[in-house]
Amino acid sequence: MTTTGTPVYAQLGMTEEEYLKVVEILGREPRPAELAMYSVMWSEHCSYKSSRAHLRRFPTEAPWVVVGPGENAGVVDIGDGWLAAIRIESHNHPSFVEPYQGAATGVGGILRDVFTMGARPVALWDQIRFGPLDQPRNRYLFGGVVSGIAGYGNAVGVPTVGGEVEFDDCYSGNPLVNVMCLGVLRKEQLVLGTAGAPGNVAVLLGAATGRDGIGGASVLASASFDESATTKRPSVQVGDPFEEKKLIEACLELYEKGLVDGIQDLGAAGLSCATSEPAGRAGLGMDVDLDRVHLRETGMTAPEILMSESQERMLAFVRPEKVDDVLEVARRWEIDASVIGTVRADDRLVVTHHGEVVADIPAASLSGDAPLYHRPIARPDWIDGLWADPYRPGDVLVVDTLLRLLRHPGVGSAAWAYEQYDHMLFLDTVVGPGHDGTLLRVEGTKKGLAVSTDGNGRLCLLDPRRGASRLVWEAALNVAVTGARPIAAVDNLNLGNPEKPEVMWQLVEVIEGMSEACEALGIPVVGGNVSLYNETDRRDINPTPVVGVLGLADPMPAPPPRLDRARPGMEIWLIGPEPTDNFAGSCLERLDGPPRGRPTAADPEAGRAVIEEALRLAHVAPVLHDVSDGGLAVAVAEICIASGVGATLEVEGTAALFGEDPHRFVAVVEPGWDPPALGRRIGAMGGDSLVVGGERVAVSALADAYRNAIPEAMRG
Amino acid sequence: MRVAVVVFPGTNCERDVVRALRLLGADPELVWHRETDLSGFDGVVLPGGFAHGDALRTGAIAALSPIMEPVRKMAEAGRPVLGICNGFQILCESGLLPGALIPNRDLAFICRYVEVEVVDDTTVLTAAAEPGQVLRIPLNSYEGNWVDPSRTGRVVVRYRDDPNGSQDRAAAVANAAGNVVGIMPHPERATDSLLGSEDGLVLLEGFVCSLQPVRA
Amino acid sequence: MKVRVHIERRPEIADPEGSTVARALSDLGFDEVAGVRMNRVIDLEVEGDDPEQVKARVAEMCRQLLANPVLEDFEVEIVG
Amino acid sequence: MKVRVHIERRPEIADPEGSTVARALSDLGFDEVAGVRMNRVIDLEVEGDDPEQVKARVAEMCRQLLANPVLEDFEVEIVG
Ligand SMILES: Nc1ncnc2c1ncn2[C@@H]1O[C@H](COP(=O)(O)OP(=O)(O)O)[C@@H](O)[C@H]1O
Ligand SMILES: [Mg+2]
Repeated sequence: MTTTGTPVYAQLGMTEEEYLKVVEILGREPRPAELAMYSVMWSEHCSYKSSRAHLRRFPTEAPWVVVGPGENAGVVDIGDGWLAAIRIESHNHPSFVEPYQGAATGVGGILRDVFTMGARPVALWDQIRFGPLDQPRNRYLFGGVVSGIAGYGNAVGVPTVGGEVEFDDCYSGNPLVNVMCLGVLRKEQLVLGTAGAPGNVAVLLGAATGRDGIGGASVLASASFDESATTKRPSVQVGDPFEEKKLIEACLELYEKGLVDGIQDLGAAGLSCATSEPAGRAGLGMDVDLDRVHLRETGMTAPEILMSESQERMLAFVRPEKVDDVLEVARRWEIDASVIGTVRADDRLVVTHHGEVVADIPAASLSGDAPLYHRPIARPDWIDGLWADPYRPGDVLVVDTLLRLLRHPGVGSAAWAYEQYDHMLFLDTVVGPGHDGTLLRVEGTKKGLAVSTDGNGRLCLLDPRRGASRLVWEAALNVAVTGARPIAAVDNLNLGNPEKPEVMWQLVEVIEGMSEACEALGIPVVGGNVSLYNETDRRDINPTPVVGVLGLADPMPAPPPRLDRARPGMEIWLIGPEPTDNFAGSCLERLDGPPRGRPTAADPEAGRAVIEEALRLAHVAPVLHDVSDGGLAVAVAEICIASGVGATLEVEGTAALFGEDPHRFVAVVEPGWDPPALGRRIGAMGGDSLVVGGERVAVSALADAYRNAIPEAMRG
Repeated sequence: MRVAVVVFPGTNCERDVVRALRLLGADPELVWHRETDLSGFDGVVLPGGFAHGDALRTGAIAALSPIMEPVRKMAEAGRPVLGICNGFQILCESGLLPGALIPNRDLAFICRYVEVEVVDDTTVLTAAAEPGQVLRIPLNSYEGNWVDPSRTGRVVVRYRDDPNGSQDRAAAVANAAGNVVGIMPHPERATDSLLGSEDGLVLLEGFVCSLQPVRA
Repeated sequence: MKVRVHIERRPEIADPEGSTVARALSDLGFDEVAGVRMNRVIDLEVEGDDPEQVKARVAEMCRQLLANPVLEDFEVEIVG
Repeated sequence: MKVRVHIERRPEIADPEGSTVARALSDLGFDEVAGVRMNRVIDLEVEGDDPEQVKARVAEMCRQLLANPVLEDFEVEIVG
């Protein structure tokens, strides 16, 4: 089976060994459609073949976990009959090819992962990383991605309530676009991605199938970029938020009326995945008739239909007697629906096209028998050199340093991005973008759900284990300062080429660090995503895991702490351990040059104590703000800017002001309060300037630097 | 007081509007855009969102929906008709309000609080407000830039600064009779101090008060 | 029959997209650009044999939906 | 010189807006419409005397900014 000398399996990105494994499973040479299905399902993106063995390390259990990793989204019990569903996903490679559509379809995909579970999606977050904005190409990518997220999220009608924006050289040829979605549902509405029982009918709902992304997301995200990437582009997927909105409402009605046994979204690997996975999970098979799939283009071949990554499609599994009701719901919401198959009692997935069998394979083998690699792992030798040579800033000019930090697009306000996102829809965003964690109220209850996501490629480059652990602690504290107790984590592991032993080492270390922190916090990992091959011209990105922590506030503090609630006369307190003079991976170090040194490790005992204190103070203090990027000076400046009030800080020294050691937060309180054991008073609010270390700067100057950081950089 | 809250495919603020109207004691009900009858309703709201995905022009396809016939009849009968954001766009496209809405001057979606000033209190939306009253309300739109070559629109609420290039800084526009009003910022999003502002209440109150049956 | 509809924004109506593109072009060093207007073309595949009749029907579509008389003028052209 | 740029979405790329408009037309009773694609036209006023040179410059503008090469094809025409 060769065309231009290269065997077809190789053109589809398969190795010879993998091909031989298919032959072994089938006991014969695969038909073209079968080969297509195995190739997409066994791609890195869909099969996690390099990472799967290591992901088992994550703690995934807790009494409140309803659905852990393995389904479309993780689901946790938040009490009184309510569940929360959460998932994070990357769209890095598609966003590089076409930033608007890449980001837009990323949003569409993560929404489907959540409403597949029976949940109404209530909020989105985006974590996006680009090369420096002094390069026009990076401005184009950043602008395109933000409009793509806005264009899709706003129109589909789910608020985008937070996220992260970061800039670093290592993302210039490979931006990172991660998106996360939270959904809420009643217990009895939970639906799983299962085919249910033999005789069930498979109904394909939503957009027509075209040649979008053939060999797209899955193959694209499983190979590196090089010069030829621009010429070998698959046909780009185009998102249609209007179709998705109708699909959400139609599916929620199907669940409410109990019309489906199971449902699966069509994402990467399209129909191949949506038919085989639910059948495999149920231990069953399926007959699929491709002639009944509603198509957008003529002349599509069976492999094309099976691999198509057309957006806004769902496959519902329905008892025969309920099919008419399902079609009626679809008709009312003005979406297309086709009956395309029937669940079989045996384990075969049998696909026909033009009356001919084009595939006849064990359904479970597409995911169950996927290759599992134990790739070589090696600690990079350059890391000791970095550790040996830490950055030592000595004394710095406080105001000048503070302004330079605030002007950095990675530290300055992200309002340029989030003011393009509708973050207020649904009237539940109690603490929105621009604060630490996002806090959403759960309508009809006294509960609040808080979410924070954190990533930091510099920390994780220097020490992937310590770095990843600190991300979990930081996200957990961000959630706690809104008054919510951390209950679960999701993660998106963005790394380089796993065929390099150093990258595999980073992967394993990151997983270890995250696992340690989650165990210390007692929170399970309920889902995630792995994005490998983030490299350009052989240069890997910094290992950039992104951690999302979900917290539950019950009851929610009303009003909760917010950055804009500080008033003149209030006292400023700092809670948490004294900082060391370690600047490895910090923003101050970034002003000076590349990362070096070894970051401070998290301290689980201190971390837990500080989180408990935050949970208590959230019901008392008008402002709680965690100390992270840029250290204490930036944290206090952000409070001054948001509240429009000056402050006097009785703190001196570079480490105390700009150090980023973990487990610290600022509380702004009325004088005469009941002081916490872990805290000390460091100043007071008042006036219209920030006074610190014998220097003074107007709040308006701080605000200017902070608010103009990104707009200025975008003007080029 | 029964209020029809119309849902087009792609509408997304309908539940928020229902929540806010309930807060004020009205009795809102979701009505699908294919309905052809609104008898029994005292007023109608076209909520925000992206009806028909904003295909072609924002509001263009929705303006031809079956529901717009009874909406037109209500408007002609002097009943309160309110369009918020996308609803404003639909009212313009259907000719119930003059002008049209085009993309924001800076070509970016805007989601933030803006300050607006009530300049005319003789409409169903502004009946409970004072002229000169300043309100802080979220703006949330891409096509919020109102143009009216005919210059027949009555501007009833004005932006204090100029966020999007709208003609006469118009944030809300009424027909001559004052019973049909379109507003670009979202009063229903400013109905709870926990979320940042209650300034939208005075507008929705005016609307709810105007629902009283007209004397024959 | 292939029908092309040109929809042109009336000259007196502002064109924020056009101005933004004009600015971006000059930022890129294309100083010779004196003005930009962004317009739409809608390509339709319409069944029918009589070009005049098809044209009339499409003009009707324009009046009802495709063009907004407040903002736009339209022109219908049979292209194949 | 008046230059017109036609920008057309590649045929294999989905056009959700076109499909929505097609559906709306059929709802209005225009059953003869078999397909709709939404495209763009950009009208530029460009300074210059040599049509070939102007055309080349505008093609360069298309490559750099006006058209999205991943999704669209473009064509430059001197119209006056
Ligand atoms: N880094 C990770 N940590 C925990 N779970 C993960 C991780 N990566 C993937 N998973 C889980 O593996 C499952 C399969 O993921 P994936 O194939 O990407 O799902 P989908 O097909 O819905 O995109 C999901 O349940 C996901 O949560
Ligand atoms: Mg999925």
